Amino acid sequence: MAIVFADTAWVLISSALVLFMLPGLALFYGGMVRRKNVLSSMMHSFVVMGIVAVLWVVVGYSLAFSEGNWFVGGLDHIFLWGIDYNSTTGTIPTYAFVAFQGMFAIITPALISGAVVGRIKFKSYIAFITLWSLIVYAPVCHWVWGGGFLTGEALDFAGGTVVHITSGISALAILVFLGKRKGYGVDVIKPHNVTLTLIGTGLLWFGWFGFNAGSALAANEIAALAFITTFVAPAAAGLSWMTAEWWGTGRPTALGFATGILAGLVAITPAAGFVTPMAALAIGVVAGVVCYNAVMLKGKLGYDDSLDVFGVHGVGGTAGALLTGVFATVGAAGLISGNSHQFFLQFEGVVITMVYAIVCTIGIGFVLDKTLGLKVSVSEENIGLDQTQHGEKGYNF
Amino acid sequence: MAIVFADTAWVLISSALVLFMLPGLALFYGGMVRRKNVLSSMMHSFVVMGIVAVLWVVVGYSLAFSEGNWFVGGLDHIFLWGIDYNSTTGTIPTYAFVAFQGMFAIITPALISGAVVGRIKFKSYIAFITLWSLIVYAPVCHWVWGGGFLTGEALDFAGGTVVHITSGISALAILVFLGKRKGYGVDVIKPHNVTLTLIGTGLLWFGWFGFNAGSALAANEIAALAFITTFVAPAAAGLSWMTAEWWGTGRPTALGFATGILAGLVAITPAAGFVTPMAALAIGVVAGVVCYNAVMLKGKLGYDDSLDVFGVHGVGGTAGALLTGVFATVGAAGLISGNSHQFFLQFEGVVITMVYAIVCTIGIGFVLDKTLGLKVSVSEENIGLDQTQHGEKGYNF
Amino acid sequence: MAIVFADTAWVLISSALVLFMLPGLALFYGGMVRRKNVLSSMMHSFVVMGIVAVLWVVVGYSLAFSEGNWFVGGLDHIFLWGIDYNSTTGTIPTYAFVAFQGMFAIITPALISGAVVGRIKFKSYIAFITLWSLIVYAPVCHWVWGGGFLTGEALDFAGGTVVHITSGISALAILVFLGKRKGYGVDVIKPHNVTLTLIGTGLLWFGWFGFNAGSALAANEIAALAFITTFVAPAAAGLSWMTAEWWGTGRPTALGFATGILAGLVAITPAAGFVTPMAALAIGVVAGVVCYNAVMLKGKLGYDDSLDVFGVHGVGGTAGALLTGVFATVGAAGLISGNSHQFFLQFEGVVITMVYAIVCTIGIGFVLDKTLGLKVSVSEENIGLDQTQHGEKGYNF
Amino acid sequence: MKYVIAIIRPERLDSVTRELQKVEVSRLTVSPVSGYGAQKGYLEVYRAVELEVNLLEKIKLEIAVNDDFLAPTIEAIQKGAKTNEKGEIGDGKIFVLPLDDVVRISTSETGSEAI
Amino acid sequence: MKYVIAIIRPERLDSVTRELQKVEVSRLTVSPVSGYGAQKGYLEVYRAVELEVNLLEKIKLEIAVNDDFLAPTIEAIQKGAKTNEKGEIGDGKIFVLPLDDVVRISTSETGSEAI
Amino acid sequence: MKYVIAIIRPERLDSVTRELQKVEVSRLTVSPVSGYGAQKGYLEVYRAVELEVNLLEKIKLEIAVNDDFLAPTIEAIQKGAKTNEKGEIGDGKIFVLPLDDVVRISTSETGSEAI
Ligand SMILES: Nc1ncnc2c1ncn2[C@@H]1O[C@H](COP(=O)(O)OP(=O)(O)O)[C@@H](O)[C@H]1O
Ligand SMILES: Nc1ncnc2c1ncn2[C@@H]1O[C@H](COP(=O)(O)OP(=O)(O)O)[C@@H](O)[C@H]1O
Ligand SMILES: Nc1ncnc2c1ncn2[C@@H]1O[C@H](COP(=O)(O)OP(=O)(O)O)[C@@H](O)[C@H]1O
Repeated sequence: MAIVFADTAWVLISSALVLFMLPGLALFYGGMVRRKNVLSSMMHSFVVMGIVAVLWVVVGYSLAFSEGNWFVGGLDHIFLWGIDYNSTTGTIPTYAFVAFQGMFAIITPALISGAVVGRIKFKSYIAFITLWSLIVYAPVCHWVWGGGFLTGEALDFAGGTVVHITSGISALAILVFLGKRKGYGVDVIKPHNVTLTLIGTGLLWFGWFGFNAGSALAANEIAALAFITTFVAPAAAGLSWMTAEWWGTGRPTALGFATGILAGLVAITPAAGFVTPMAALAIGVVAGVVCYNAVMLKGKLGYDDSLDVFGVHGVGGTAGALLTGVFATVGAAGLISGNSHQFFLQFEGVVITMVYAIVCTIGIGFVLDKTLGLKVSVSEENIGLDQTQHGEKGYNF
Repeated sequence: MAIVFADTAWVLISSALVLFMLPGLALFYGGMVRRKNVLSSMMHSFVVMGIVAVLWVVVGYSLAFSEGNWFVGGLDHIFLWGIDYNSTTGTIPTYAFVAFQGMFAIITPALISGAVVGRIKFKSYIAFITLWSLIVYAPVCHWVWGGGFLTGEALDFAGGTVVHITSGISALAILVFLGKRKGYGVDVIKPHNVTLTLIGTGLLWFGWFGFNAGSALAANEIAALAFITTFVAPAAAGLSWMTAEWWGTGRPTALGFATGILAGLVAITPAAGFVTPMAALAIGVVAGVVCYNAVMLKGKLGYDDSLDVFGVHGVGGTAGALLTGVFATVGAAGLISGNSHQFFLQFEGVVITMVYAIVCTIGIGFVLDKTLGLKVSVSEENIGLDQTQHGEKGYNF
Repeated sequence: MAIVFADTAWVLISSALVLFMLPGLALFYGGMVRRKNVLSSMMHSFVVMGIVAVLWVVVGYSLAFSEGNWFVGGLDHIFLWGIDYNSTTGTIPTYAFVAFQGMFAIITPALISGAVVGRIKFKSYIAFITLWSLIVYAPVCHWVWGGGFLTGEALDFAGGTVVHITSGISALAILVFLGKRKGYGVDVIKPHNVTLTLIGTGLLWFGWFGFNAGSALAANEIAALAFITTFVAPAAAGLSWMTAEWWGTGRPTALGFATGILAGLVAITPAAGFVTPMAALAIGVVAGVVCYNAVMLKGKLGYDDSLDVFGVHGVGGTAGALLTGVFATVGAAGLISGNSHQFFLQFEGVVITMVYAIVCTIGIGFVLDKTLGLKVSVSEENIGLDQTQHGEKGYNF
Repeated sequence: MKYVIAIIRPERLDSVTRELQKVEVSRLTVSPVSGYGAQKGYLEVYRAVELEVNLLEKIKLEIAVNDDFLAPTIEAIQKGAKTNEKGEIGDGKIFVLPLDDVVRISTSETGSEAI
Repeated sequence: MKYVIAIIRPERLDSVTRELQKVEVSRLTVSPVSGYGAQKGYLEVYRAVELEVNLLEKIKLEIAVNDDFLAPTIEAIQKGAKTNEKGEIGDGKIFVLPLDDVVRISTSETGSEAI
Repeated sequence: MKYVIAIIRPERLDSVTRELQKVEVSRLTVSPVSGYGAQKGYLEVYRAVELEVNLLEKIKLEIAVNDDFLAPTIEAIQKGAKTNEKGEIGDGKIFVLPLDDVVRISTSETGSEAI
């Protein structure tokens, strides 16, 4: 089939936008840690661009998207064998599709890094990302999008389940081995530079248009729909988080507003091309409030998901996946269209993914902890990971 | 009518680019304030993304673009009623058009914030933005682009009048109630981080390609024209501002060059798709010098338009609107094509918009000042708005 | 010929992306200098946007792309004469082509600035950029892309020779006159803010998709190929640089990883649309290691190419140009396709360009040194260029 | 010789140095600091966690002076640092510490010569 | 009167100020510093050049106190600054300097009144 | 015991600490400061407003030493901080303040032990 140039342009620019989310994430997270860990935290996002991009073209794409069984793809396309510049997927060159999907494979493990800042060994982080990409991401991606057993069942427009639930829940699971940062809950750990986090939020939202609207894989009316829902939901979520916080603490913080935007982006992701803008508004409002409360709860439960990966991506992703089952009206039918079965399918997708991700992450964590060791020493943690893991400092005179 | 995919792709990416101007603006302004107000200033741009995005889909779009009278649109499309993913506007999905126009509705009030940094109450700012969007922006947008009485009269390719004149003049008007920052004119108030302002300038220029070239609403030769004029004019304006400054003070500053670029972007906005690149060069040169002098003048007149919203957007926007009436040759005829009537129409458009914006802004300001109060206390101003309005600090150890 | 809308959209967004590389470069370089030179360094990138954009539409475009002789184009299109919004080049409006090519003309001299930070007079820098654009860039661009004697001989997909070799080698040549920074090799000169450099890297990679994939000048399968190679090569180069560094010093630095990405981007530039993704992987790996060693070598040779323009762009560009001659398989044939002649042509292109750029740069440098003077005084260097050349400081209380 | 440390408001820095120039004190060292004092700050909130803090931005001046310059220096700082005639909470403080010796690095001068 | 300078770990700042509040010392000046000390840092590498450095981030507190407040102040700092019961390398140091005079800028009060 | 404060050029920091190591002074505190001095700065311009300023970037070292270490410390700083043999304007200054007491937080050692 001949490619459609407009669709190609759209998917290519969308791919670039999704890759641009990585520096966005690096800033978002990097601003929230202490100065002594800023480069380490940013590197957690950057190095994934290196590792997973290479892994993806070597084997990941094949595991996720070549024909295989219900669980995982085959090895037909390792090293991108069998694909050349004339190959097409739908209306676009296959290379464009590989690149676009590769960006998703990159951002997903990078999201996890927010939970482990300030205490994970760099080499173990690299090992973790590598294993996690192959063992968790590639199969789940295959299930939902690549022809696996959830394809055509659970609705997931742009990765609520594949990206956000897997990363959010894995962030929680890996804490079994990493525990808390020293002084967590006693000393006060403040973001060293909130302006970085705000810039990061800007980059993330910008890039997310590629993430969601690009997932239409065509420059059509569904792309436009996904675009406008990705515009409305985070706006609403930012406001609802800010309102909750204003109400609760008397202070509408910039950090809170930014986190609310992110929660809205996460929640609209599975729904983007299936719901109306007004449903997106509702999803955004819910996501802001729910994630705010999830983050509040952390304080009480006492685990140290340092930058709230679970509270935002895990909870927001789950909320989004379920609400997709409620509000879907475009090209699918959810609860409000009287299709309660879809809601059940969504629920099923969430649970299966969560269980799989938890089990695998704990398995990977266990092996790495016994071999390389996951956590730095107390003294290294005190000094900071920039100096101890990378031999450099973020800021010099 | 069927949509054109290429136009859809172009308007969608342009919409994303325009939204990206908001973090750009946040950085541009945020770098110029003092450390104690950096988050407050950035939040002025960020929170508008939340408020106006929601307002726009709920009621603003309808007021601006649904059929109405000469003054304002009707309520046919509140909550985007009557629009679904199959609706089209020109050659693109209506949802894409709504989103694109929504970005303009967002950036316009955010521009005003540069005048009021360091002394406006956050809750009053929110109230101001909300009222101003509905009372000033939506009608003026309707006049010029939505079928109101200036549609087809005053030329305004991408918002010189609708965006920059309204915001620039309103920035001046609101100062009636906000007065000066404490110590203005006595103490020296320096930008706390010029690198942020430079990054912001980069984001703004980048996004402005979407703003201007996207306003062609098609990926055609007019888009290409608007693109190249948006490339040439700011370059020329940056140079002319820098030259004026070098001449005047002996120092070509980075901040000056950046502000010159912005002045050029503002001035080319109404003209972008109507003039040749060489006319854009001329417009840029004029804008740089004129805005430089306008900003110089402020010091003499003694008002505290803190970040020169009037000097850049008000003056630059006016210069651009009038020069559009001079240089228009593509799809319209200006003075140099012997059509002096167009110049008159431009003038008329500017004056009517200015008067309307001033009157409304003063009205809104008056009401808010009497109810919520607009200005923080002296002690809060001393301490800074980050701590007093948001309960946080930009930078922590 | 009628324009293709999708191609127009793609080239326009690509042009915006390439311009966005300038703030990226400003950050990349700005983060690596000391605080006292941060604005000066960033201005080196910013001011080029002003100067070269204007030069380009006035005369540069004509010199590079209008019909001329084997050496340089004519003056038919100065002031863009003979072009209007209906003109087309290939499948896109000529204005789009002019803008896209203008972005390349801008970034090339800006790259050089990394070698001269902290010691060049601002006015001399402006003069240098102006002359260099006209004397070096425009002719070489004409040779390779504009119908000159290398057109159709040396393969250069997106500017390995035209952009990176010219700038990289000129950076070295100009050091003949600028020498070392005070204290170089004795005092330790550390990057003042590595986070800026990382953000810059993110912007550069993002923009580079426009640079390389946009160079297809159409939204087709070659664009997709260039896109995916631009995705894979820098990832591989980042990893290979990091590995070399880890091996050599025991520390995988963030700065190193970022520089590796850049080296990969440079090296893939000439090859982007000619090679497979697997060849891109190989090119990336080689580029990372080779450039790492080139930068190491600098320390031993003792010249002060402050931010390693030669080590990254000169060496990386040369490696890329030669490897294109090895790996080209798409639309051209290299060594691995048994065409050793192409390798020779690549070699020839590199050598001729290098010699020409060196000679001209030394000539320009000589004249400027004798007239305006190139280097600031020792005392100005001590105080820093921000204060002495621009009368401002990056950071204020 | 005395080592004078003054904590002032950031925005008063220029007016303080102007006053100091007038009494011919033109060498000093400046740094940004944060201060707790009579002037109270505000509750801070990070990711839904409330913190009681009240750090405000201040500027710290350090000036080594010979004894006869001490009184004029203090007066000049006060004059420059006051927000208004009667002074306001948060205008800052001046601390005077004894200073045993000074060395000028470039010339190796010491003592009051070197100040 | 004494001028107390304490170098502590950044993350202990809040607990130190909490302890100081308890003994009614509520005025102080804070700044970020870098410290070399018994606690060692690490090799740094910039663009393939290795550097031997071991600067660590610390916080510096400056507190002017009247003599009778000296002992409680030091105690409070120690209490707040220790990482754990027995203390750890890198917990920091306290320096006590003599202080000749204090001036409160807004009121022109001097001496122990002004502290 | 003395409390030595030195203001040096940023780029000389490493050479100063190297010299200090040689005389076995390996504990110190560093912070970035801005200095006015004999070395003049330049006119600054912000948004078309000219300002007369001449703040230059410097580094401040603080080193508490026992009396017998004072002379070597000063010498080492001088040696490391000089731009060249004869020294240049702007190379910096060293201030020596009396120090009453030191406490090491982790161990509660005091006095010259604790330095
Ligand atoms: N005893 C003290 N020790 C150290 N710093 C102090 C002391 N008292 C005041 N300061 C510093 O001086 C600043 C101004 O003091 P503050 O009490 O707020 O106002 P006032 O100027 O009215 O005394 C404080 O923020 C703090 O940095
Ligand atoms: N003699 C000294 N002079 C100046 N600063 C010192 C001195 N000794 C220690 N410091 C500061 O105190 C910090 C903590 O001291 P360090 O020796 O690391 O641990 P400890 O708390 O076990 O003494 C150092 O990083 C340094 O900033
Ligand atoms: N009397 C002083 N009080 C405080 N700081 C001083 C004093 N004299 C010099 N300094 C600091 O030392 C730095 C270097 O001094 P400067 O006079 O420029 O050069 P020199 O090294 O030739 O004396 C100044 O920038 C300033 O920070």
